[in-house]
Amino acid sequence: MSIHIQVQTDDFNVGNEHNTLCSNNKSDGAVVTFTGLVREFSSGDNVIALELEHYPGMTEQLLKSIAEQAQTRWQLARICIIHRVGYLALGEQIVFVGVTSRHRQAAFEGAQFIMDYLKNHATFWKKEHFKDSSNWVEFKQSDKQALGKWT
Amino acid sequence: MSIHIQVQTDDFNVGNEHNTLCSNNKSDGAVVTFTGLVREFSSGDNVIALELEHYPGMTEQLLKSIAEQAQTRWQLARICIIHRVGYLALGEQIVFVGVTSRHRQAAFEGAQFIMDYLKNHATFWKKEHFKDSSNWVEFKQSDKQALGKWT
Amino acid sequence: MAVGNAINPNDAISSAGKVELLFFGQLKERLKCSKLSLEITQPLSISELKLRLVSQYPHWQPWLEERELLAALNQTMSSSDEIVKAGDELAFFPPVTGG
Amino acid sequence: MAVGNAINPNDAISSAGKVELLFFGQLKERLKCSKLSLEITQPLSISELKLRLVSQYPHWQPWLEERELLAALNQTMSSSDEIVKAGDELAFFPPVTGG
Repeated sequence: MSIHIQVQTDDFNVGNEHNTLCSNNKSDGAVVTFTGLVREFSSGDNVIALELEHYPGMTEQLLKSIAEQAQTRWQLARICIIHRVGYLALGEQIVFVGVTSRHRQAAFEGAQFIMDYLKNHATFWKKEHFKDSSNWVEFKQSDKQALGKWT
Repeated sequence: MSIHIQVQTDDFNVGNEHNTLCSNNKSDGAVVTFTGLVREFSSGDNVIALELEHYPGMTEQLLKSIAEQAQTRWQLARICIIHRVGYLALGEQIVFVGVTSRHRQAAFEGAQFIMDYLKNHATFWKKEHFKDSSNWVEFKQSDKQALGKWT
Repeated sequence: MAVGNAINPNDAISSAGKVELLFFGQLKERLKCSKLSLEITQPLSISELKLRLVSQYPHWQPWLEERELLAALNQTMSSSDEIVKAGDELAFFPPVTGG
Repeated sequence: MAVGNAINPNDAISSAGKVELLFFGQLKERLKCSKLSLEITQPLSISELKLRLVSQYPHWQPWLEERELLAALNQTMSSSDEIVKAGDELAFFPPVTGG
Protein backbone atom coordinates (compact mmCIF):
# COMPACT_ATOMS: atom_id res chain seq x y z
CA MET A 1 0.00 0.00 0.00
CA SER A 2 1.30 3.43 -0.87
CA ILE A 3 0.13 6.99 -0.35
CA HIS A 4 1.56 9.94 -2.23
CA ILE A 5 0.62 13.44 -1.03
CA GLN A 6 1.82 16.64 -2.66
CA VAL A 7 0.87 20.29 -2.15
CA GLN A 8 2.60 22.40 -4.78
CA THR A 9 2.44 25.55 -6.88
CA ASP A 10 3.55 23.69 -10.03
CA ASP A 11 1.11 22.09 -12.41
CA PHE A 12 0.80 18.31 -12.57
CA ASN A 13 0.44 15.95 -15.52
CA VAL A 14 -2.51 13.57 -15.25
CA GLY A 15 -0.98 11.15 -17.74
CA ASN A 16 2.23 10.87 -15.70
CA GLU A 17 0.36 10.41 -12.42
CA HIS A 18 -1.81 7.76 -14.05
CA ASN A 19 1.28 5.92 -15.30
CA THR A 20 2.80 6.00 -11.82
CA LEU A 21 -0.38 4.54 -10.32
CA CYS A 22 -0.37 1.70 -12.86
CA SER A 23 3.33 0.84 -13.18
CA ASN A 24 4.67 -2.20 -11.35
CA ASN A 25 1.19 -2.79 -10.04
CA LYS A 26 0.41 -6.45 -10.69
CA SER A 27 -2.85 -6.80 -8.83
CA ASP A 28 -5.03 -3.72 -9.43
CA GLY A 29 -7.36 -3.78 -12.40
CA ALA A 30 -9.18 -0.53 -11.62
CA VAL A 31 -7.90 3.06 -11.61
CA VAL A 32 -10.17 6.02 -10.89
CA THR A 33 -9.02 9.62 -11.10
CA PHE A 34 -10.65 12.92 -10.25
CA THR A 35 -9.28 16.19 -11.57
CA GLY A 36 -10.62 19.58 -10.52
CA LEU A 37 -10.07 22.58 -12.76
CA VAL A 38 -10.60 26.32 -12.53
CA ARG A 39 -13.93 27.03 -14.17
CA GLU A 40 -16.57 29.74 -14.16
CA PHE A 41 -17.98 28.74 -10.81
CA SER A 42 -20.31 31.56 -9.90
CA SER A 43 -23.26 31.82 -12.20
CA GLY A 44 -23.23 35.09 -14.09
CA ASP A 45 -19.83 36.21 -12.88
CA ASN A 46 -16.70 35.66 -14.88
CA VAL A 47 -13.96 34.14 -12.79
CA ILE A 48 -10.61 34.82 -14.42
CA ALA A 49 -8.45 33.11 -11.81
CA LEU A 50 -8.34 31.47 -8.41
CA GLU A 51 -5.89 32.04 -5.62
CA LEU A 52 -5.33 29.20 -3.20
CA GLU A 53 -3.56 29.25 0.11
CA HIS A 54 -3.15 26.49 2.68
CA TYR A 55 -1.77 25.68 6.11
CA PRO A 56 1.62 24.11 5.34
CA GLY A 57 2.27 21.01 7.39
CA MET A 58 -1.27 20.58 8.64
CA THR A 59 -2.65 20.20 5.10
CA GLU A 60 -0.27 17.38 4.19
CA GLN A 61 -1.06 15.57 7.42
CA LEU A 62 -4.80 15.94 6.90
CA LEU A 63 -4.56 14.62 3.33
CA LYS A 64 -2.49 11.67 4.52
CA SER A 65 -5.03 10.97 7.23
CA ILE A 66 -7.91 11.11 4.71
CA ALA A 67 -6.04 8.68 2.43
CA GLU A 68 -5.38 6.32 5.35
CA GLN A 69 -9.04 6.39 6.33
CA ALA A 70 -9.96 5.52 2.74
CA GLN A 71 -7.54 2.56 2.87
CA THR A 72 -9.18 1.22 6.03
CA ARG A 73 -12.59 1.30 4.32
CA TRP A 74 -11.68 0.06 0.83
CA GLN A 75 -8.99 -2.08 -0.69
CA LEU A 76 -7.01 0.76 -2.27
CA ALA A 77 -3.43 -0.22 -2.97
CA ARG A 78 -2.26 3.18 -4.19
CA ILE A 79 -3.50 6.67 -3.52
CA CYS A 80 -2.14 9.87 -5.01
CA ILE A 81 -3.40 13.30 -3.92
CA ILE A 82 -1.95 16.44 -5.49
CA HIS A 83 -3.31 19.88 -4.65
CA ARG A 84 -2.01 23.12 -6.08
CA VAL A 85 -1.77 26.44 -4.29
CA GLY A 86 -1.04 29.96 -5.52
CA TYR A 87 -2.53 31.83 -8.45
CA LEU A 88 -4.37 29.61 -10.94
CA ALA A 89 -5.86 30.93 -14.17
CA LEU A 90 -9.09 29.80 -15.80
CA GLY A 91 -8.64 26.31 -17.20
CA GLU A 92 -5.76 25.34 -14.94
CA GLN A 93 -5.75 22.17 -12.89
CA ILE A 94 -6.31 22.50 -9.12
CA VAL A 95 -6.51 19.04 -7.63
CA PHE A 96 -5.84 15.44 -8.62
CA VAL A 97 -6.97 12.33 -6.76
CA GLY A 98 -6.05 8.94 -8.18
CA VAL A 99 -6.63 5.54 -6.62
CA THR A 100 -6.06 1.94 -7.67
CA SER A 101 -7.94 -1.13 -6.52
CA ARG A 102 -8.71 -4.71 -7.43
CA HIS A 103 -12.36 -3.70 -7.56
CA ARG A 104 -14.11 -1.11 -9.67
CA GLN A 105 -16.63 -0.09 -7.01
CA ALA A 106 -13.92 0.32 -4.36
CA ALA A 107 -11.90 2.54 -6.68
CA PHE A 108 -14.90 4.77 -7.46
CA GLU A 109 -16.03 5.01 -3.85
CA GLY A 110 -12.54 5.52 -2.47
CA ALA A 111 -11.80 8.40 -4.85
CA GLN A 112 -15.17 10.02 -4.15
CA PHE A 113 -14.70 9.65 -0.38
CA ILE A 114 -11.29 11.31 -0.57
CA MET A 115 -12.65 14.26 -2.55
CA ASP A 116 -15.64 14.67 -0.22
CA TYR A 117 -13.38 14.69 2.86
CA LEU A 118 -10.78 16.89 1.21
CA LYS A 119 -13.47 19.48 0.41
CA ASN A 120 -14.66 19.47 4.02
CA HIS A 121 -11.45 19.05 6.01
CA ALA A 122 -8.29 19.92 4.12
CA THR A 123 -6.93 23.34 5.10
CA PHE A 124 -7.15 25.17 1.79
CA TRP A 125 -8.78 28.53 1.18
CA LYS A 126 -9.82 29.72 -2.23
CA LYS A 127 -10.25 33.25 -3.52
CA GLU A 128 -11.96 34.01 -6.80
CA HIS A 129 -10.58 36.79 -8.95
CA PHE A 130 -12.88 38.62 -11.32
CA LYS A 131 -12.04 41.33 -13.80
CA ASP A 132 -12.31 44.17 -11.30
CA SER A 133 -12.68 42.47 -7.93
CA SER A 134 -12.02 39.37 -5.89
CA ASN A 135 -13.68 37.51 -3.08
CA TRP A 136 -13.11 34.55 -0.84
CA VAL A 137 -15.16 31.49 -1.72
CA GLU A 138 -17.79 30.57 0.86
CA PHE A 139 -17.93 27.07 2.27
CA LYS A 140 -20.57 25.08 0.40
CA GLN A 141 -23.28 23.29 2.36
CA SER A 142 -23.52 20.80 -0.50
CA ASP A 143 -19.97 19.69 0.34
CA LYS A 144 -21.00 19.04 3.93
CA GLN A 145 -24.04 17.12 2.75
CA ALA A 146 -21.84 15.02 0.48
CA LEU A 147 -20.21 13.55 3.60
CA GLY A 148 -23.56 12.10 4.65
CA LYS A 149 -23.23 9.05 2.46
CA TRP A 150 -20.01 7.91 4.18
CA THR A 151 -21.38 7.78 7.72
CA MET B 1 -22.47 17.99 -25.26
CA SER B 2 -20.21 15.50 -26.95
CA ILE B 3 -19.85 11.74 -26.91
CA HIS B 4 -16.79 9.93 -28.19
CA ILE B 5 -17.01 6.15 -28.62
CA GLN B 6 -14.17 3.99 -29.84
CA VAL B 7 -13.68 0.21 -30.03
CA GLN B 8 -10.14 -0.53 -31.13
CA THR B 9 -7.26 -3.01 -30.95
CA ASP B 10 -4.71 -0.22 -30.38
CA ASP B 11 -3.75 0.98 -26.93
CA PHE B 12 -4.95 4.39 -25.71
CA ASN B 13 -3.15 7.11 -23.78
CA VAL B 14 -5.01 8.27 -20.67
CA GLY B 15 -3.10 11.57 -20.58
CA ASN B 16 -4.14 12.39 -24.15
CA GLU B 17 -7.76 11.45 -23.55
CA HIS B 18 -7.77 13.54 -20.38
CA ASN B 19 -6.39 16.52 -22.30
CA THR B 20 -9.07 16.15 -24.95
CA LEU B 21 -11.79 16.11 -22.28
CA CYS B 22 -10.41 19.30 -20.71
CA SER B 23 -9.37 21.36 -23.74
CA ASN B 24 -11.65 24.18 -24.91
CA ASN B 25 -14.01 23.28 -22.11
CA LYS B 26 -14.85 26.53 -20.36
CA SER B 27 -17.53 25.32 -17.99
CA ASP B 28 -16.60 21.95 -16.50
CA GLY B 29 -14.55 21.92 -13.31
CA ALA B 30 -14.72 18.17 -12.69
CA VAL B 31 -13.21 15.31 -14.67
CA VAL B 32 -13.53 11.67 -13.57
CA THR B 33 -11.83 8.80 -15.36
CA PHE B 34 -11.96 5.05 -14.97
CA THR B 35 -9.33 2.79 -16.49
CA GLY B 36 -9.56 -0.98 -16.45
CA LEU B 37 -6.39 -3.04 -16.83
CA VAL B 38 -5.55 -6.71 -17.32
CA ARG B 39 -4.77 -8.09 -13.86
CA GLU B 40 -4.62 -11.45 -12.16
CA PHE B 41 -8.37 -11.84 -11.87
CA SER B 42 -8.91 -15.40 -10.75
CA SER B 43 -7.55 -16.07 -7.33
CA GLY B 44 -4.74 -18.60 -7.47
CA ASP B 45 -4.55 -18.78 -11.22
CA ASN B 46 -2.04 -16.78 -13.18
CA VAL B 47 -3.67 -14.95 -16.02
CA ILE B 48 -1.05 -14.06 -18.61
CA ALA B 49 -3.37 -12.39 -21.10
CA LEU B 50 -6.95 -11.64 -22.07
CA GLU B 51 -8.59 -11.99 -25.42
CA LEU B 52 -11.56 -9.76 -26.14
CA GLU B 53 -14.04 -9.99 -28.95
CA HIS B 54 -17.14 -7.91 -29.62
CA TYR B 55 -20.12 -7.49 -31.92
CA PRO B 56 -18.98 -4.77 -34.32
CA GLY B 57 -21.66 -2.18 -34.92
CA MET B 58 -23.92 -3.25 -32.09
CA THR B 59 -21.25 -2.54 -29.46
CA GLU B 60 -20.67 1.03 -30.62
CA GLN B 61 -24.41 1.70 -30.67
CA LEU B 62 -24.86 0.25 -27.18
CA LEU B 63 -21.99 2.35 -25.80
CA LYS B 64 -23.46 5.46 -27.41
CA SER B 65 -26.85 4.64 -25.94
CA ILE B 66 -25.31 4.15 -22.44
CA ALA B 67 -23.54 7.51 -22.73
CA GLU B 68 -26.76 9.21 -23.85
CA GLN B 69 -28.64 7.72 -20.90
CA ALA B 70 -25.94 9.06 -18.56
CA GLN B 71 -26.34 12.51 -20.11
CA THR B 72 -30.09 12.48 -19.48
CA ARG B 73 -29.47 11.69 -15.79
CA TRP B 74 -26.47 13.92 -15.05
CA GLN B 75 -25.05 17.12 -16.45
CA LEU B 76 -22.14 15.52 -18.31
CA ALA B 77 -20.84 17.76 -21.06
CA ARG B 78 -18.30 15.32 -22.47
CA ILE B 79 -18.11 11.56 -22.40
CA CYS B 80 -15.33 9.43 -23.84
CA ILE B 81 -15.56 5.62 -23.90
CA ILE B 82 -12.71 3.57 -25.38
CA HIS B 83 -12.72 -0.22 -25.24
CA ARG B 84 -10.02 -2.42 -26.64
CA VAL B 85 -10.48 -5.80 -28.30
CA GLY B 86 -8.01 -8.48 -29.33
CA TYR B 87 -5.18 -10.03 -27.37
CA LEU B 88 -4.17 -8.03 -24.27
CA ALA B 89 -1.22 -8.98 -22.08
CA LEU B 90 -1.03 -8.64 -18.29
CA GLY B 91 -0.79 -4.97 -17.37
CA GLU B 92 -2.34 -3.65 -20.58
CA GLN B 93 -5.23 -1.22 -20.59
CA ILE B 94 -8.68 -2.56 -21.53
CA VAL B 95 -11.22 0.19 -21.08
CA PHE B 96 -11.30 3.94 -20.49
CA VAL B 97 -14.30 5.99 -19.42
CA GLY B 98 -13.85 9.72 -18.94
CA VAL B 99 -16.55 12.29 -18.21
CA THR B 100 -16.60 16.01 -17.50
CA SER B 101 -19.17 17.93 -15.51
CA ARG B 102 -19.74 21.17 -13.65
CA HIS B 103 -20.31 19.07 -10.55
CA ARG B 104 -18.03 16.60 -8.81
CA GLN B 105 -20.81 14.24 -7.74
CA ALA B 106 -22.32 14.15 -11.22
CA ALA B 107 -18.93 13.31 -12.73
CA PHE B 108 -18.33 10.47 -10.26
CA GLU B 109 -21.83 9.03 -10.59
CA GLY B 110 -21.93 9.41 -14.36
CA ALA B 111 -18.65 7.55 -14.84
CA GLN B 112 -19.68 4.80 -12.43
CA PHE B 113 -23.09 4.43 -14.12
CA ILE B 114 -21.43 4.08 -17.52
CA MET B 115 -19.04 1.38 -16.26
CA ASP B 116 -21.86 -0.52 -14.50
CA TYR B 117 -23.99 -0.49 -17.66
CA LEU B 118 -21.06 -1.28 -19.93
CA LYS B 119 -20.24 -4.36 -17.83
CA ASN B 120 -23.83 -5.58 -18.07
CA HIS B 121 -24.89 -4.60 -21.57
CA ALA B 122 -22.02 -3.90 -23.95
CA THR B 123 -21.42 -6.81 -26.35
CA PHE B 124 -17.89 -7.81 -25.36
CA TRP B 125 -16.69 -11.29 -24.46
CA LYS B 126 -13.52 -11.95 -22.57
CA LYS B 127 -11.30 -15.02 -22.55
CA GLU B 128 -8.58 -15.53 -19.97
CA HIS B 129 -5.33 -17.10 -21.09
CA PHE B 130 -3.23 -19.01 -18.57
CA LYS B 131 0.14 -20.63 -19.11
CA ASP B 132 -1.29 -23.93 -20.40
CA SER B 133 -4.96 -23.26 -20.87
CA SER B 134 -7.64 -20.67 -21.49
CA ASN B 135 -11.26 -20.15 -20.62
CA TRP B 136 -14.10 -17.78 -21.25
CA VAL B 137 -14.88 -15.46 -18.36
CA GLU B 138 -18.24 -16.06 -16.71
CA PHE B 139 -20.70 -13.23 -16.26
CA LYS B 140 -20.39 -11.85 -12.73
CA GLN B 141 -23.51 -11.53 -10.59
CA SER B 142 -21.80 -8.66 -8.75
CA ASP B 143 -21.93 -6.69 -11.99
CA LYS B 144 -25.66 -7.25 -12.23
CA GLN B 145 -26.09 -6.22 -8.61
CA ALA B 146 -24.10 -3.04 -9.27
CA LEU B 147 -26.94 -1.89 -11.52
CA GLY B 148 -29.30 -1.89 -8.54
CA LYS B 149 -28.23 1.51 -7.34
CA TRP B 150 -29.25 3.22 -10.59
CA THR B 151 -32.88 2.06 -10.64
CA MET C 1 -30.91 -1.08 -23.67
CA ALA C 2 -32.87 -0.01 -26.77
CA VAL C 3 -30.84 0.53 -29.89
CA GLY C 4 -32.21 1.50 -33.30
CA ASN C 5 -32.17 -1.07 -36.08
CA ALA C 6 -28.82 -1.05 -37.82
CA ILE C 7 -30.09 -3.01 -40.76
CA ASN C 8 -33.37 -2.22 -42.38
CA PRO C 9 -35.29 -5.43 -42.94
CA ASN C 10 -36.44 -5.68 -46.52
CA ASP C 11 -40.06 -4.85 -47.12
CA ALA C 12 -40.23 -8.38 -48.47
CA ILE C 13 -42.42 -8.78 -51.51
CA SER C 14 -41.59 -12.42 -51.21
CA SER C 15 -41.12 -13.48 -47.57
CA ALA C 16 -38.49 -16.02 -48.60
CA GLY C 17 -34.78 -15.20 -48.33
CA LYS C 18 -31.74 -15.36 -46.14
CA VAL C 19 -31.26 -14.59 -42.46
CA GLU C 20 -27.68 -13.73 -41.50
CA LEU C 21 -26.78 -15.54 -38.29
CA LEU C 22 -23.87 -14.49 -36.06
CA PHE C 23 -22.36 -16.30 -33.07
CA PHE C 24 -20.03 -14.79 -30.47
CA GLY C 25 -17.84 -15.72 -27.52
CA GLN C 26 -17.92 -19.17 -26.06
CA LEU C 27 -20.92 -20.07 -28.25
CA LYS C 28 -18.95 -19.36 -31.42
CA GLU C 29 -16.15 -21.62 -30.18
CA ARG C 30 -18.48 -24.45 -29.25
CA LEU C 31 -20.40 -24.32 -32.53
CA LYS C 32 -17.13 -23.83 -34.42
CA CYS C 33 -19.07 -21.27 -36.44
CA SER C 34 -19.05 -17.48 -36.38
CA LYS C 35 -21.58 -16.79 -39.12
CA LEU C 36 -24.10 -18.65 -41.21
CA SER C 37 -26.71 -17.74 -43.85
CA LEU C 38 -30.01 -19.48 -43.24
CA GLU C 39 -32.62 -19.73 -45.99
CA ILE C 40 -36.17 -19.17 -44.71
CA THR C 41 -39.41 -19.35 -46.64
CA GLN C 42 -41.56 -17.32 -44.26
CA PRO C 43 -41.17 -15.21 -41.09
CA LEU C 44 -40.63 -17.21 -37.90
CA SER C 45 -39.92 -16.54 -34.25
CA ILE C 46 -36.41 -16.66 -32.81
CA SER C 47 -37.29 -19.85 -30.90
CA GLU C 48 -38.70 -21.45 -34.06
CA LEU C 49 -35.50 -20.51 -35.87
CA LYS C 50 -33.46 -22.14 -33.08
CA LEU C 51 -35.45 -25.36 -33.59
CA ARG C 52 -34.68 -25.19 -37.31
CA LEU C 53 -30.98 -24.87 -36.51
CA VAL C 54 -31.11 -27.81 -34.08
CA SER C 55 -32.85 -30.02 -36.65
CA GLN C 56 -30.18 -29.08 -39.19
CA TYR C 57 -27.21 -29.33 -36.73
CA PRO C 58 -28.30 -31.73 -33.97
CA HIS C 59 -24.95 -31.46 -32.11
CA TRP C 60 -25.65 -27.73 -31.56
CA GLN C 61 -28.66 -28.51 -29.38
CA PRO C 62 -27.04 -28.25 -25.92
CA TRP C 63 -25.49 -24.85 -26.75
CA LEU C 64 -28.52 -23.34 -28.45
CA GLU C 65 -30.77 -24.46 -25.61
CA GLU C 66 -28.46 -22.92 -23.00
CA ARG C 67 -30.76 -21.05 -20.61
CA GLU C 68 -28.61 -17.91 -20.48
CA LEU C 69 -28.14 -17.59 -24.25
CA LEU C 70 -28.97 -14.09 -25.51
CA ALA C 71 -30.24 -13.03 -28.92
CA ALA C 72 -30.04 -9.73 -30.77
CA LEU C 73 -32.24 -9.15 -33.82
CA ASN C 74 -30.86 -6.47 -36.12
CA GLN C 75 -28.50 -5.46 -33.31
CA THR C 76 -31.27 -5.01 -30.75
CA MET C 77 -31.55 -7.32 -27.74
CA SER C 78 -34.60 -9.50 -28.40
CA SER C 79 -36.78 -12.06 -26.68
CA SER C 80 -37.33 -15.49 -28.19
CA ASP C 81 -40.84 -14.74 -29.44
CA GLU C 82 -39.76 -11.93 -31.74
CA ILE C 83 -40.22 -12.52 -35.44
CA VAL C 84 -37.33 -12.95 -37.84
CA LYS C 85 -37.79 -12.07 -41.49
CA ALA C 86 -35.70 -12.53 -44.60
CA GLY C 87 -32.90 -9.95 -44.69
CA ASP C 88 -32.61 -9.77 -40.90
CA GLU C 89 -29.39 -10.13 -38.93
CA LEU C 90 -29.75 -12.38 -35.89
CA ALA C 91 -26.96 -12.86 -33.36
CA PHE C 92 -26.69 -15.41 -30.54
CA PHE C 93 -24.23 -15.03 -27.66
CA PRO C 94 -23.59 -15.74 -23.98
CA PRO C 95 -23.93 -13.02 -21.29
CA VAL C 96 -21.48 -10.19 -21.95
CA THR C 97 -18.23 -9.87 -20.00
CA GLY C 98 -16.53 -6.69 -21.17
CA GLY C 99 -14.92 -3.85 -19.27
CA MET D 1 -10.06 14.39 11.39
CA ALA D 2 -7.44 13.55 14.03
CA VAL D 3 -3.90 14.47 13.19
CA GLY D 4 -0.89 13.91 15.45
CA ASN D 5 0.79 16.90 16.98
CA ALA D 6 3.28 18.36 14.58
CA ILE D 7 4.96 20.45 17.24
CA ASN D 8 5.79 19.05 20.62
CA PRO D 9 4.72 21.51 23.26
CA ASN D 10 7.57 22.20 25.64
CA ASP D 11 7.42 20.38 28.90
CA ALA D 12 7.36 23.83 30.40
CA ILE D 13 9.37 24.20 33.58
CA SER D 14 8.02 27.70 33.65
CA SER D 15 4.51 27.91 32.17
CA ALA D 16 5.28 31.35 30.74
CA GLY D 17 6.36 31.78 27.16
CA LYS D 18 5.18 32.37 23.62
CA VAL D 19 2.25 30.97 21.65
CA GLU D 20 2.67 31.13 17.88
CA LEU D 21 -0.57 32.33 16.30
CA LEU D 22 -1.39 31.81 12.62
CA PHE D 23 -4.28 33.25 10.59
CA PHE D 24 -5.45 32.03 7.20
CA GLY D 25 -7.79 32.91 4.37
CA GLN D 26 -10.30 35.71 4.68
CA LEU D 27 -9.47 36.07 8.39
CA LYS D 28 -5.83 36.80 7.60
CA GLU D 29 -6.91 39.49 5.15
CA ARG D 30 -9.36 41.09 7.56
CA LEU D 31 -6.89 41.12 10.43
CA LYS D 32 -4.11 42.20 8.09
CA CYS D 33 -1.99 39.69 9.99
CA SER D 34 -0.76 36.21 9.05
CA LYS D 35 1.22 35.40 12.20
CA LEU D 36 1.80 36.73 15.68
CA SER D 37 3.75 35.68 18.78
CA LEU D 38 1.68 36.04 21.93
CA GLU D 39 3.35 36.06 25.36
CA ILE D 40 1.38 34.07 27.95
CA THR D 41 2.14 33.63 31.64
CA GLN D 42 0.05 30.52 32.22
CA PRO D 43 -1.96 27.96 30.22
CA LEU D 44 -5.35 29.22 29.06
CA SER D 45 -8.21 27.97 26.92
CA ILE D 46 -8.58 28.90 23.25
CA SER D 47 -11.60 31.06 24.08
CA GLU D 48 -9.70 32.83 26.87
CA LEU D 49 -6.85 33.45 24.43
CA LYS D 50 -9.34 34.94 21.93
CA LEU D 51 -10.52 37.36 24.65
CA ARG D 52 -6.90 38.35 25.30
CA LEU D 53 -6.46 39.07 21.60
CA VAL D 54 -9.65 41.12 21.47
CA SER D 55 -8.59 43.20 24.49
CA GLN D 56 -5.23 43.81 22.79
CA TYR D 57 -6.68 44.42 19.27
CA PRO D 58 -10.28 45.62 19.79
CA HIS D 59 -10.93 46.04 16.05
CA TRP D 60 -10.38 42.27 15.61
CA GLN D 61 -13.44 41.49 17.71
CA PRO D 62 -16.03 40.98 14.91
CA TRP D 63 -13.71 38.58 13.04
CA LEU D 64 -12.52 36.59 16.04
CA GLU D 65 -16.08 36.18 17.31
CA GLU D 66 -17.28 34.93 13.91
CA ARG D 67 -19.44 31.93 14.72
CA GLU D 68 -17.91 29.73 12.01
CA LEU D 69 -14.29 30.47 12.88
CA LEU D 70 -12.20 27.31 13.31
CA ALA D 71 -9.14 26.69 15.44
CA ALA D 72 -6.30 24.19 15.17
CA LEU D 73 -3.99 23.66 18.14
CA ASN D 74 -0.66 22.20 17.12
CA GLN D 75 -2.18 21.39 13.71
CA THR D 76 -5.12 19.46 15.18
CA MET D 77 -8.68 20.78 14.87
CA SER D 78 -9.66 21.90 18.36
CA SER D 79 -12.68 23.11 20.29
CA SER D 80 -12.60 26.43 22.12
CA ASP D 81 -12.24 24.89 25.58
CA GLU D 82 -8.91 23.22 24.79
CA ILE D 83 -5.89 24.48 26.71
CA VAL D 84 -3.06 26.39 25.05
CA LYS D 85 0.40 26.27 26.63
CA ALA D 86 3.62 28.13 25.98
CA GLY D 87 5.34 26.71 22.90
CA ASP D 88 2.08 25.75 21.21
CA GLU D 89 1.08 26.67 17.66
CA LEU D 90 -2.51 27.91 17.37
CA ALA D 91 -4.16 28.68 14.05
CA PHE D 92 -7.48 30.43 13.36
CA PHE D 93 -9.24 30.22 10.02
CA PRO D 94 -12.63 30.21 8.27
CA PRO D 95 -14.24 26.99 6.97
CA VAL D 96 -12.03 25.39 4.34
CA THR D 97 -12.78 25.70 0.61
CA GLY D 98 -10.18 23.62 -1.20
CA GLY D 99 -10.49 21.08 -3.98
